[in-house]
Amino acid sequence: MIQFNYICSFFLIVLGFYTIVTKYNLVKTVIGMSVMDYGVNLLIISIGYNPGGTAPIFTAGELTRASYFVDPIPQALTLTSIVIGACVTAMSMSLVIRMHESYGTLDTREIRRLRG
Amino acid sequence: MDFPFVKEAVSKLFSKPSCNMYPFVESPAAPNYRGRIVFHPETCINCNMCERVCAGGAITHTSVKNEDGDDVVTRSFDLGSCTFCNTCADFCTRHSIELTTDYHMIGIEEGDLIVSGTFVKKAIKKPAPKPAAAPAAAPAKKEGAAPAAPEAPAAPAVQPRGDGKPAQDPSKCVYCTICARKCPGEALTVDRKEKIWKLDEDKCVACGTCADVCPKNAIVL
Amino acid sequence: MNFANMTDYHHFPIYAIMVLFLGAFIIAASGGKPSKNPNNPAGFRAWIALIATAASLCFLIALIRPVMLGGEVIAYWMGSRGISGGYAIGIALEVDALSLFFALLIATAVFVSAVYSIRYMVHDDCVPQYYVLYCLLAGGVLGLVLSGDIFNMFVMVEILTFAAVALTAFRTKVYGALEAAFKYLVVGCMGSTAILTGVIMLYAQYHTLNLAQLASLIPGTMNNATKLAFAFLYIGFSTKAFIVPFHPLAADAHGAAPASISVLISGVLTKSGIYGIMRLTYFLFQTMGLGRMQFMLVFIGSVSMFVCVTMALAQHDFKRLLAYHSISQIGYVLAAYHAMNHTLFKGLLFLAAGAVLHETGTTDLGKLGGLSKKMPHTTVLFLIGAFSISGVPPFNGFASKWMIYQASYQKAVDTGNIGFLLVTVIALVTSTLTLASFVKVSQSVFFGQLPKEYENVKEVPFGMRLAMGILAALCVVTGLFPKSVTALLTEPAAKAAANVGSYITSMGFKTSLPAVEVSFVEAGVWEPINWLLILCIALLAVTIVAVAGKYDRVSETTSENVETKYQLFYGGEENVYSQVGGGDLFWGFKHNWRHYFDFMHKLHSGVVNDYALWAVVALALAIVYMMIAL
Amino acid sequence: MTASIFLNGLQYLGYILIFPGFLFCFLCGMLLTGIDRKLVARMQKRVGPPILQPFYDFFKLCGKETIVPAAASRTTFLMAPLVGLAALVVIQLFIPIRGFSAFSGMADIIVILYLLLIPALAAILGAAASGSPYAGVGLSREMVTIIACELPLVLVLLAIAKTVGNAMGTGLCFSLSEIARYQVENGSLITKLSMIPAAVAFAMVIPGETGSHPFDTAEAETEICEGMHAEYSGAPLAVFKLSHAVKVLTMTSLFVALFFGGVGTGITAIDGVIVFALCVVATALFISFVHAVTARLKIEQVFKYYWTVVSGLALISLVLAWYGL
Amino acid sequence: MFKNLIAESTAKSPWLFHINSGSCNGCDIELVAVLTPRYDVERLGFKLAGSPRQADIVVVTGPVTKLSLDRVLRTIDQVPDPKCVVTMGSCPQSGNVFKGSYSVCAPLSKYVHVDVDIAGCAPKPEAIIDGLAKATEILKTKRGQM
Repeated sequence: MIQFNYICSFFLIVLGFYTIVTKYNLVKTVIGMSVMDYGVNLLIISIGYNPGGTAPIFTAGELTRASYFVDPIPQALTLTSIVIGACVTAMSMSLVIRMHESYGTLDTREIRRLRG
Repeated sequence: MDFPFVKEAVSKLFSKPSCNMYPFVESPAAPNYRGRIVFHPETCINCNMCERVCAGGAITHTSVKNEDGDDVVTRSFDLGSCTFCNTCADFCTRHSIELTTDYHMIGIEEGDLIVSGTFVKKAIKKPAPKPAAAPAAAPAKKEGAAPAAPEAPAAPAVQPRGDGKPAQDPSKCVYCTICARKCPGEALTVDRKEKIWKLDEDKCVACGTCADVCPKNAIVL
Repeated sequence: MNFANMTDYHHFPIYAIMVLFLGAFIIAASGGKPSKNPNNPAGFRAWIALIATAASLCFLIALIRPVMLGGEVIAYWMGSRGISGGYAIGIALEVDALSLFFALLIATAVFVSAVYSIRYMVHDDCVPQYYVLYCLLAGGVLGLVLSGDIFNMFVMVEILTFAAVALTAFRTKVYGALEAAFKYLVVGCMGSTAILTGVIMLYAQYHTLNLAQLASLIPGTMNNATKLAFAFLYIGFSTKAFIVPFHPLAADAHGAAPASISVLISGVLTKSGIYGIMRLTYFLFQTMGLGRMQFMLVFIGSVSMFVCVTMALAQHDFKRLLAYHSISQIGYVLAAYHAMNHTLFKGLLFLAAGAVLHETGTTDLGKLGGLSKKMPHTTVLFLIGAFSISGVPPFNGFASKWMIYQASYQKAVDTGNIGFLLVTVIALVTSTLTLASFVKVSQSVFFGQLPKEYENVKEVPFGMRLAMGILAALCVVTGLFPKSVTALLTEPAAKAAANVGSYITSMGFKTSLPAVEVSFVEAGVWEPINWLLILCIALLAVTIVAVAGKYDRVSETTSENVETKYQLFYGGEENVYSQVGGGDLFWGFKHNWRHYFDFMHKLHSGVVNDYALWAVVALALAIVYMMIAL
Repeated sequence: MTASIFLNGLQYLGYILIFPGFLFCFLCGMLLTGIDRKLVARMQKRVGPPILQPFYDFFKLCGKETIVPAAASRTTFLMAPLVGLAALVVIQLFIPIRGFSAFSGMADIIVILYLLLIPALAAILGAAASGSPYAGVGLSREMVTIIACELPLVLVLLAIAKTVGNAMGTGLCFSLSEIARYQVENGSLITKLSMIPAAVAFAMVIPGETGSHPFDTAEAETEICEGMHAEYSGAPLAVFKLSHAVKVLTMTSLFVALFFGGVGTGITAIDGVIVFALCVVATALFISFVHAVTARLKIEQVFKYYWTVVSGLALISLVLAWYGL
Repeated sequence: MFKNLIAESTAKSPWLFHINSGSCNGCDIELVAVLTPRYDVERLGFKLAGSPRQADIVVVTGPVTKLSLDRVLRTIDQVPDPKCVVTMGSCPQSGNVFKGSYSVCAPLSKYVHVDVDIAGCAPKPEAIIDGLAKATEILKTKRGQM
């Protein structure tokens, strides 16, 4: 059933892209970015998943050739990615708040002083 | 794109230039060209008609009394203010002004462009013993029909005054006021209603214009 | 490897990175209270940042001898955890000539910009925080280029994107700063996500994140997933390099950011993207068919060159114009090794723009003018930068562009591919257009009439001039000694880029890739020193004659009205302000291209959704190209 | 040893100052402009100025007062003409005269392409430094003219590089001295089919590069007061006039060197005369004649003309060269 | 010797700058006529310059209207030395038929030193050539004195 994970993550990423491209509200854009991030996180976690594997927590003595566990590296990567995603969301939300203060709107079609 | 001048340019390259090589070769002006003014002071009667008709205000005169009490008149033409329209020459009854074909009119020093002439205008004596110098000189200078006008129509009805100033023949005069309008010195006053013809002798310069213009030849000099 | 000695140069790469992060930490820990000194509101924190960047630069310079000249590849395993069972377990720094080349550029730009910042940022508040972000940005980029681990590259990309976005929005009062930062954040985030996706796809295939190991594993095991990964990585790094179609972000970000940060965005951030793309094409995916890939890069480069230079011609703002030029030059960088010169002259130009902004408070080309009388040094420095970027002979831009023309035409002839010929032509024409737009800038900003409100403008402080002077001197020197510079820096970097085998083996992995011999064939000749010598003799001769012949006969004036005499001639009018400049200076050119310009203007709509759409489309196209062509 | 270095130095100094350098440029350039002015006058059915007229103009201007406007940036304003002139003279040094080149092997055609920008750039900067709005308009037009000329010039030079490279078997040849040597050995390039459109295109570029009719929009004295030179007077203006003269010489001799490099006898002195005669012919045809038969174009027409007609010709030549014709 | 050369050259290459200070265009047409193939003053080295900075001889036509006076004087000031001011036609010398008008400031000689007056309304091209030749001589003298 791991394919379902891949399809889901693909769907999430595309949904994120779709939201960013088509929604003209800044908050929705930020949501789209988060959704896209979650899709990638799901993809990473799924890649490291081994059906039936245990958690990769061992002491040095327990680690043998026969140990069967999920790949720990993607989990570490996901952790990093989640942290980064949270930072990005926080940052973009703070920018959105400041933009709403100075532009008085959240419509991207009106926030286009820089163009050409 | 087309270049209509290609043929032109090539053919001109090998033909003689059409330049007027002026400073090296003299280049006479056209016969009727109106250039530098020549003034003949000896015929001038100081009627100032030229000054009145000059559009550019180029003609001026100064007069100084000499010891005999005569006026020494200097008439000057400022070429730098002249439009070379020839009106002064046209209006000059004595033909003292002439526009020549000379076009070399370059002023560097002050006065280079001033054409002037000086003549003596005899003071008017009340009982005039003889005609004024200027009208007398005129026929001698000008050989032609022009001076004939003042002399020919002298009618017996009224005697000439002898000092060159006009006298009216009331029998012929119709008080049309042409003479008054044409008088350069504004010496004549004519009233059509009252039938008055009056001459201010102090203003009259004895130019003869009135006699020239009179349609009825009612003025004698 | 012996790590007993702490001054062993093998430690230097990590020192170079850590010193910057440490600087960021100390500045952040010292609190945000501004100092009382009006000339340096950040107080000692500015000096910390300066020392950190200088130290980092010194560490990297010390590496020139072993890496550039000795040809060594430094492999540094964090915590001495190296390879176990044929797999890289630890996190590695790998410094070969290519990495060091970029690292040196970055460290130089960062150092110069730090020197500049001290006096430049006096008008701002929250300057201590500025230095925190500054050091983070510098450390992030340096970490990216020195890293030997692809996931670390991603982390560093995120750090630098984050710092760069924050710095872009740093002057929140500046027109459009928030907007620019947000656009950059959205598209940059999409790029980072693409990088992460690419990384994870590679990991899923090869179960390693080490660059060298990936390089040794990928050849021969090419499949669609690898191609997909490459497409994702390529798009991710091109958002960092701002190449077409991501150039509007660069224009926005450069225009809004403080000039010292524009230098970093242009000279450092874009280089990180370029570095990423180079690493990918030449290292990981070399066996995918280098020719096709090069063709794609060169194509994108040419499009970037031309589109951005024409966009620059239409700009009304000094910094936006420079931003578009920056990307236009990145096009050259993609096509060949133009990177070093790009960092130098672009940095110089942005610093000059910053100097103008610092003194006058605007960068609008239509409002400025005649500053050369008030700011002569800045003008000279700007002109050096402008000549360099337009490739006027004795300066460095010419040397590298000249190599580009030779190389691309040689390539066209060798491969018989007429596309490369087109590249040569586009590159040459673009260079003239670049010159045109810098003529526009010099006419609009530095020459012409001085507006009334700038009567009291002064020359910028010495610190800022010093920073510009360093870059200008480097521009001149690298232009005059192109062969030495090539031998010292560029050639090792180029060789290292092509020579994957030794990179892999020095990391302790096995590879079947043969060592590639890179040779530089020059079809033409160019000896700048001799040329300059002749020019100098000629100029000297002319000048002597001129001076002896009282060339400047000002003393002989006989006019009473000296004032009116030395006024400008306006058809006799009084001296009114009448400056010819601004965006429409090259009407004759733009009129013929008006449909193109109208189209481009509509295309660059400024709506963030459109830019995101471009990113998605670019990703889709990249995937399609990879699947079909490779 | 020291003596030979000294002599070598003296020889090079002589090159720079006398033969292909300053004195030669000064005399020949001025003479060419004089001939040009005379010929144009004759084609317009005028007598025209004496052939030595440019010399008179030059010396007269040298004796005039130099006015540096108060609004101008003094150093740039005064140095710009000198830099432009020096750069032009240096280009002249690189152009071979039938195999003889004072500084052979120091530059190739791409360098020449860029060096040709320097005099124009110097003029532009000087104009910008003068602060005059007329100069502003003039420099904008000059820049557009440069952009316009650049594309055909690039295409022509690439075609030459390919043609010579094909013939020499190296595939490519950028070096000027190599091109000259090839022509001396194998006859002029004009004899090749692919080079004929290139020569025509290059000839069309000459009036644009030298800023003569009908492409003199940048210096349109009747509309924008001499454009770039609006504020120049006295000796700096004289130097600009001289630069223009030298540029005529440079462009025509480059044309001769690139397309008629095989003409000559092998004796440098005689070849110099022959080359100069060819330069005169080129000037007469491409500058004087064109001047006489055309009227000034608008700047956007200049651009269009160069990027369509002339570039088209150059492109044909490049395609022909590509297929080895 | 060099000084001599410059003085000689000055006489052989005088460049004109033409100012129209409200002229009726009669004189302007004649001045242009002087440049046509018929008279071709270029054979004497004359040339119309586009900017006063390059001129030796300033030719003023027109009655120097009040609005143009300032401009004329400024332009004449901006001509580098040695220079020569030539008035052409009657208007700038006296005002001609416009004399006495509230809007006419002629003669020009009230404001600047005028070297040569060319009389005529409009002057014949030959007269212009004469006048310019005189102006050239004056230029040469001035050059010699500098």
